[in-house]
Amino acid sequence: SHATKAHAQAPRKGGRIRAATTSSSTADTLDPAKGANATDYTRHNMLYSGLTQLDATLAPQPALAEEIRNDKATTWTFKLRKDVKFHDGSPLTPADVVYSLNRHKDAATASKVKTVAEQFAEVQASGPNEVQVKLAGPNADLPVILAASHFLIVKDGAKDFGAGANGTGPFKLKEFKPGVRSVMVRNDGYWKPGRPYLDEVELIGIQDEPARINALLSGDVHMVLAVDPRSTGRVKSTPGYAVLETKSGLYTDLVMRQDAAPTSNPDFVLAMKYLIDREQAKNAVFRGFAVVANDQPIPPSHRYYFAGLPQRPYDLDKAKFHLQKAGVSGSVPVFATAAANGSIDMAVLMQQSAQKIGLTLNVNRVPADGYWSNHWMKHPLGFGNINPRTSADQLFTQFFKSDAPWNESGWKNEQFDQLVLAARAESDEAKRKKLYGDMQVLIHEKCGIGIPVFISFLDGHSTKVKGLGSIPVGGFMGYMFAEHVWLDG
Amino acid sequence: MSALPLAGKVGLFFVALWIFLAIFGPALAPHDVGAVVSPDAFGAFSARYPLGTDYLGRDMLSRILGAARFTIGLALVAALSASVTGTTLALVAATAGGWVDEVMSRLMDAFISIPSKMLALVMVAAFGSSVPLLILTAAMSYTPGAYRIARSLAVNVKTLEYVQAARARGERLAYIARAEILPNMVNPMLADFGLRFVFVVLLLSGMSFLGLGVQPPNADLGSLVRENISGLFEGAPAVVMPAIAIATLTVSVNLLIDAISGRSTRAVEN
Amino acid sequence: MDALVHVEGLRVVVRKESGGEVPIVNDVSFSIPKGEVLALIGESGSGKTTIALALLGYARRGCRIAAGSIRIGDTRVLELGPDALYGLRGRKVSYIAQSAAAAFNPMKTVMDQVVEGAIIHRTMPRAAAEAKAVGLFTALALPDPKTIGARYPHQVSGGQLQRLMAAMALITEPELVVLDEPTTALDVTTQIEVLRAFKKVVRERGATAVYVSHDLAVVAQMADRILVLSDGEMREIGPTGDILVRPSHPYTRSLLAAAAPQPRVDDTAAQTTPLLEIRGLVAGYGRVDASGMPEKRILDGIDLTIARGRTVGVIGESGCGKTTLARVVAGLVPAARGTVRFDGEALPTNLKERTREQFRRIQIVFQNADTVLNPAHTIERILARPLAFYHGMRGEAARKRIVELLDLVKMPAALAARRPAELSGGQKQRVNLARALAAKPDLILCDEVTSALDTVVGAAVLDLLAELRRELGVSYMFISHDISTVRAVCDEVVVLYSGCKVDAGSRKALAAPPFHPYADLLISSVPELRTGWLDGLPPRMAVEAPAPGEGKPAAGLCTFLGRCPVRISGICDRVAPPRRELGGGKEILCHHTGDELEALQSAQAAKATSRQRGQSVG
Amino acid sequence: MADKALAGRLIAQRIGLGAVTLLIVSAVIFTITNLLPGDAAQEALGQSATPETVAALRAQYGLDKPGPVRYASWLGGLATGNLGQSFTASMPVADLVAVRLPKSLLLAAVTAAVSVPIALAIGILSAMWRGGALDRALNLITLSMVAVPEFLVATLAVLAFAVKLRWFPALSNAVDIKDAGQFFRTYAMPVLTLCFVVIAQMARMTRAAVIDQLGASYVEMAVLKGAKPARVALRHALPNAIGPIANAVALSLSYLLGGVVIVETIFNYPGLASLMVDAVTNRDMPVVQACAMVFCFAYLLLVLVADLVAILSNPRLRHR
Ligand SMILES: Nc1ncnc2c1ncn2[C@@H]1O[C@H](COP(=O)(O)OP(=O)(O)OP(=O)(O)O)[C@@H](O)[C@H]1O
Ligand SMILES: Nc1ncnc2c1ncn2[C@@H]1O[C@H](COP(=O)(O)OP(=O)(O)OP(=O)(O)O)[C@@H](O)[C@H]1O
Ligand SMILES: [Mg+2]
Ligand SMILES: [Mg+2]
Repeated sequence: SHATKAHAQAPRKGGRIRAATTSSSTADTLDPAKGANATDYTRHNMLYSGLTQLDATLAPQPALAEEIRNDKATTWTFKLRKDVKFHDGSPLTPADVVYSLNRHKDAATASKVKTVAEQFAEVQASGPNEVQVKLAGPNADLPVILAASHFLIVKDGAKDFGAGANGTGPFKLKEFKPGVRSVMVRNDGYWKPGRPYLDEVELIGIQDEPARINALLSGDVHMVLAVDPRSTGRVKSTPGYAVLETKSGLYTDLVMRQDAAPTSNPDFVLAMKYLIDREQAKNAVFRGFAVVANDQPIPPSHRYYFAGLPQRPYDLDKAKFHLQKAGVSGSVPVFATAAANGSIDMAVLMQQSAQKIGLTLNVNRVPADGYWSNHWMKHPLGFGNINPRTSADQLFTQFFKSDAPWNESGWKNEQFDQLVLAARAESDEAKRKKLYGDMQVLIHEKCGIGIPVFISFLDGHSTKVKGLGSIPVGGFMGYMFAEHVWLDG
Repeated sequence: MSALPLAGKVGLFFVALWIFLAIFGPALAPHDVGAVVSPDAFGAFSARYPLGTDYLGRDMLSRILGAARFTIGLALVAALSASVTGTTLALVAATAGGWVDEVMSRLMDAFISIPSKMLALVMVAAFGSSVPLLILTAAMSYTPGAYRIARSLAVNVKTLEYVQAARARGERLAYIARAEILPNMVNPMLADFGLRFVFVVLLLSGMSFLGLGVQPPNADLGSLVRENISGLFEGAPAVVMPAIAIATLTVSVNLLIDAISGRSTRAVEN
Repeated sequence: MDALVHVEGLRVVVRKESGGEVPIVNDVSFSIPKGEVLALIGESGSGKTTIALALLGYARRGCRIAAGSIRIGDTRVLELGPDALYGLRGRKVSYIAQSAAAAFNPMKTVMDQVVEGAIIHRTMPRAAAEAKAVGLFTALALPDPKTIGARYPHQVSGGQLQRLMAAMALITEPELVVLDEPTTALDVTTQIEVLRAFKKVVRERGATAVYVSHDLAVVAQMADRILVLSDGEMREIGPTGDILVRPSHPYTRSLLAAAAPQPRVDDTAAQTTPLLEIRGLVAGYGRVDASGMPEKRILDGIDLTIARGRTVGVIGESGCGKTTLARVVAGLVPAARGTVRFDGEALPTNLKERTREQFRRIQIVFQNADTVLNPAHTIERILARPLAFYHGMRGEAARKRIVELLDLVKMPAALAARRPAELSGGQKQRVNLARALAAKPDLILCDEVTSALDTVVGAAVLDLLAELRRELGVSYMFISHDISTVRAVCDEVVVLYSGCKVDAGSRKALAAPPFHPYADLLISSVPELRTGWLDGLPPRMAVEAPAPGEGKPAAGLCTFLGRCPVRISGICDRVAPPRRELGGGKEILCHHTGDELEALQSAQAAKATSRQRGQSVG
Repeated sequence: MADKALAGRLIAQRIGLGAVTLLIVSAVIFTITNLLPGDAAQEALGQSATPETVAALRAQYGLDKPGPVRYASWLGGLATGNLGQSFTASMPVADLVAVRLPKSLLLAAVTAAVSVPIALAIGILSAMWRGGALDRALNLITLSMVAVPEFLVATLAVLAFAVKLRWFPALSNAVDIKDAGQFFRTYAMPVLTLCFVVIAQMARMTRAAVIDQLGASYVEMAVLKGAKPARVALRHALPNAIGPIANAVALSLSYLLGGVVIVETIFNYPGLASLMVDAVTNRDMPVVQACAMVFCFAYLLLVLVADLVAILSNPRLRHR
């Protein structure tokens, strides 16, 4: 049951690899709850294990929990795997799990998933190696949610993560220098028999993309995250190296605030949506490593994707029509940033199309630095960038529900809210899929979000690295490559 | 100008050329700077796209022509104001001397130690991003250097006897600074300005990168190099051409300056 | 013929900004037999230095040796390639520059620079060279010859530097030595020692030399033959005696005529209302302490009065504080004690409080003409400024006035377009004077205005000053170390010695004893315009000026103590000297009474003259 | 010894002034950073920030206190040699700096060791043959060197020497360096890049300073003594030009600590500059402050040394 297609030849034990992600700073952390970027996720997935784990289809698989039961999707019971040991040798106990889940609710933890954790009404040990989670409301997606790296299990009472990391993951921490590198060595006591294959993994961050590629092609590193689409040709054409594309639900979206002029005008929103040349975005900006999207956040690869929804075309006449109907003219500022992957280029492309229908879009490039706190969702017309969420429910709850903490466009729609709740409680797959379909239609038609394309993750790697596959949470096999891959002799 | 040495003539030619392009470039550009005209990125030299195409498939010639205006305009103004401010303050400090000198020098020292990135960010945050702001920031980050050099020159000249003579004549400090000291430090300051100009040209791209200044679809030459850097490996004109543009521009400016100040020094010597 | 040096039709030109070339030395030919000293004399700017440099195959920036041939021994200098030239300079021909102070590298010890020639030309190993240098130091009568080499130039007095430079030139035993005004920058007491030293070594080593000077009296002592130049043209050449006694060329006659300056004072114009009054002045440099006393005290208790339309001479050796005195009056150096009153009212000693009118009425003509003119400005601009500044004169009027001013100081209007670096030393000095005149001042502080000038131009300048004085009632503080000039132009003379006024009196008082012992030394050191005067002088005891920084005697005591030939041990080195009024406005600072001094000095004078009669027969 | 006393006085005086300058810098930096939008708490939570989480984190970092109070307490800490605690990396600032500073110093030192001699050589040579072909050539070369954007130089270097020739590693994290050879391979390219940036300015200043001296009359005298150009330049002009040259060098070198962000990012070199840039991004003010202090201090030190060199090299100033 594994994410890897290439399981032909037998895995080989041993070897050390060096992997480079996109960033590494003093903000690097060993605390799963604080995980902020690919580097953290990757590191955490090496050091800790979660109750569940996702596969290539983003379906949850049992991990530390060997058996999961639920009652109306509200009360969940996790039966813990026996004789799992922490790196310090102590056994995994329900107390650890209870602590690991509850700490997110404590503001002092500064957990990234505090809002998600709010729904844990009660978490307690319900037996020698059983943990019971009572939810505030039904949520069939809990196992998927718990697969997120933030919910990885730490030792009961663990607070100070500056000192070291004590997890149950495939690797033990050898060295951790924030902003420099982290080195992990194989955990022989890992609970997955035979895993991991590698002796040691060194994780570094290289901000500069060309530098990252050069590091790969000069043999300094075995794997790199986030290859610029324009560099793929170069990597592929170099013997001994390959690019791995992972189609995903990652998107950079045009945010049109519903609480500010002119974007609050439904016709203006439609005009903008028709103004997006998705094919061009896909080809010019992402060199084809993207999937045309349809102004709704569920990617075609997702199991709840609603294929019946007609694709919105690039249609200047319609755009012009709606623009005039909205009665907007003159110039409108649009905010883009390097922090939102591809937003600047997309903005420029839209600017071009807008010219054709007599609308001036002033592109404001603002610093990536501090973008999320200072610009995101603060301008009528701007860009956002949303990482793939493992569960549709999570995505809708966090970004589209009227009371969503990051309701990007400030969109309020009763019907949609009810659908979200309904779907969450629904454990019949077919019905559920239908409900999610309806939500996609609503967003597509009414929400102030324009999603041009779903962006693929591109990893570059030496062909010596075997066992790589795609888990569409992110690059590097959804940041979990370390326990799957091995080095070819 | 006839007396200019060859290097000076070459410099003059390119400077003139670039100024011409800065003024008329956009008018001459075959395409809109933002227009995606070709499906393939990093296109090579071709009849349709003389300087190839950039990472989005935009016409490089048009983009460089557009960028020339920004780079030259901004860098010139910024470097000039940096040098002029620096020199003026230095003259004030040197002629006034005493605590004025002390205070100013300390402030400048402090200024030098403030990271330009932080300065830039604060500027954007405080006043939003605009071209005048970009100039201001660039100027601010290069003024202390100019000040330091100018001051040491001025202090030396000040001790010379012809300055004493002027004081004995009852001249005002302002006149002494302007007429007696300045002319004898203008050559080194010119040379210094030349280098500052180079630095500013290069700084601009960094600033735009931070989101300060020239806004898309426009760009300055440095940013052109930066945004197309991944084309470097296929030797795309999109990287090479703007780089060459920067080189010719900055080098020629310095050659010209050297020639000019060289001439006046020779005049002073014999 | 067996001449060592042969110069034929030498022609040196300078490149103009406009492109063309003008000659600064034209068709000069002469030859020097071995062991002979040829003097080049001529007015400032006549091309002396240029010729001198040409002998080393060198032309200054902007100049070019256009034609002619120079042969030294069997080397044809002008045909040598660069490498051969390196071999010639400092080996076959060596050069002693006009200003030793500038010609020594401030960063290197004297010894390094003296032996450098020998090292460059590998004439001997360093150790040997240093030994030889010490020998030369002794021969040149330098104090503690063993150790002086370890000093840096700024630790050695001007006169000593000049002699060290001689050692530098002689270290490689060159066939020809070129001395360019080696004593012009020195004061007479020092000059004498330097001349003595030069003469001695030149004689002992039988060196062949070219001696550049504009001072006939000096030349008379040094040269076997004299070449007279003006405007870069040869006027005449001949044995020293002949030239001095029966000059054939009118220009030479004018030189001689001007050599013994005529008195230029008519007491008729003299009034007695004081214009400048200095009382108990104390001033100096460096940090001032709580009591306002400067770290480095230069002037001590100076009293001095200049009446309207009168000229007061200030004489004294280099470093005694003459310039400092002028700077105090000009307001450049604050007075620590005492008062300066100008035209009845107290003169603020710091610049800020002075009125523009006060500035205008007091003008200072600085000593170092070559550093006091802004190298970036043209002569025209330099002269235009005071016109505009004080008189608001601009445009055509100003231009006319500038031409007048240049004419007043005997300079062609054409020079107005040049920059200071394109002028000769003397020319700069005159521009410097012209700038002061532009202000139409009441009091001019002349700091060595004529010492860089040849007698003719010098005389002309003195006439000019006298004329201004007659017609406009201008007063002067006339600073100089050349007593003959001072005698010629001053009504009263003040003698400074290391910051103290040691002697003061009218011009007449300066003509005959009694003098303060130092004044006596000064006066008897003035070269006279006849051959053999130098040799006739009685050998003196320690007259060596202390190098800068060397200790003065304890406070209060006579500052001249160390060098005084007539000091009374037990008194002079114990008690501070009294200030004696000798009548006729004459006063001196000495323990000796006027009569004692008179006796001593007239006797000595008698001896000297008699000896010299006995000598200069035939 | 007179020079010792003089140097002593200068140093003492400079230390005083330096302290003042540092104070100014810290105050300015502090105010500036308060002007910066967003704070450590917001940056830490990024996209997932909600008002309450932010508030909680602020309290944790002590950002809820008013600015002056924080500055005061920071100063207090500084007085007791405590640089405070980093917000983002939950460890003492001192530790962070302690890791990076030596690396930065090393890089700067190596670069200086390489670039200064080259720059001086270029400057002196072109001064000796000023106006000549060599002078023009050198001038052109040095100019072209600065004219190429730093990141381009770096990337090209990596492309050529790391990717194509495989001589050097593309990265210079400079961790676990074992032998000299490895040291060389690690530093070769960063140093090369930095030389491109700093040489030009030093070379030109040197040239100017030396030419300035070549006009002096003691130089003319040396020529008349038969000294060859090389001797004239090196033995006579150069010693007199030391002062200005030292200052130029100091200015250029001061760039080598704070100004090398690009090189540090491209070669992944863990130095102070990138630490500071990160810190700014994360609004990790204690770290920013510390770095700024270090840079300012280094700068002042360099300038002081330059002035000392100028004084001690000059006999006039040495023995008064
Ligand atoms: N570098 C130069 N460029 C142009 N003209 C020069 C230069 N040097 C000297 N001159 C001119 O050449 C003439 C002769 O100069 P030189 O120095 O030989 O005179 P001098 O006889 O030595 O005068 P002084 O007695 O004042 O030293 C002067 O008129 C001077 O203006
Ligand atoms: N700016 C200064 N700072 C310190 N000392 C100085 C300064 N200027 C002159 N002196 C010293 O003051 C003393 C008198 O200098 P001053 O120039 O007045 O002598 P002078 O009589 O003019 O000598 P000369 O005849 O050589 O011009 C000298 O010992 C000199 O070294
Ligand atoms: Mg001369
Ligand atoms: Mg003087």
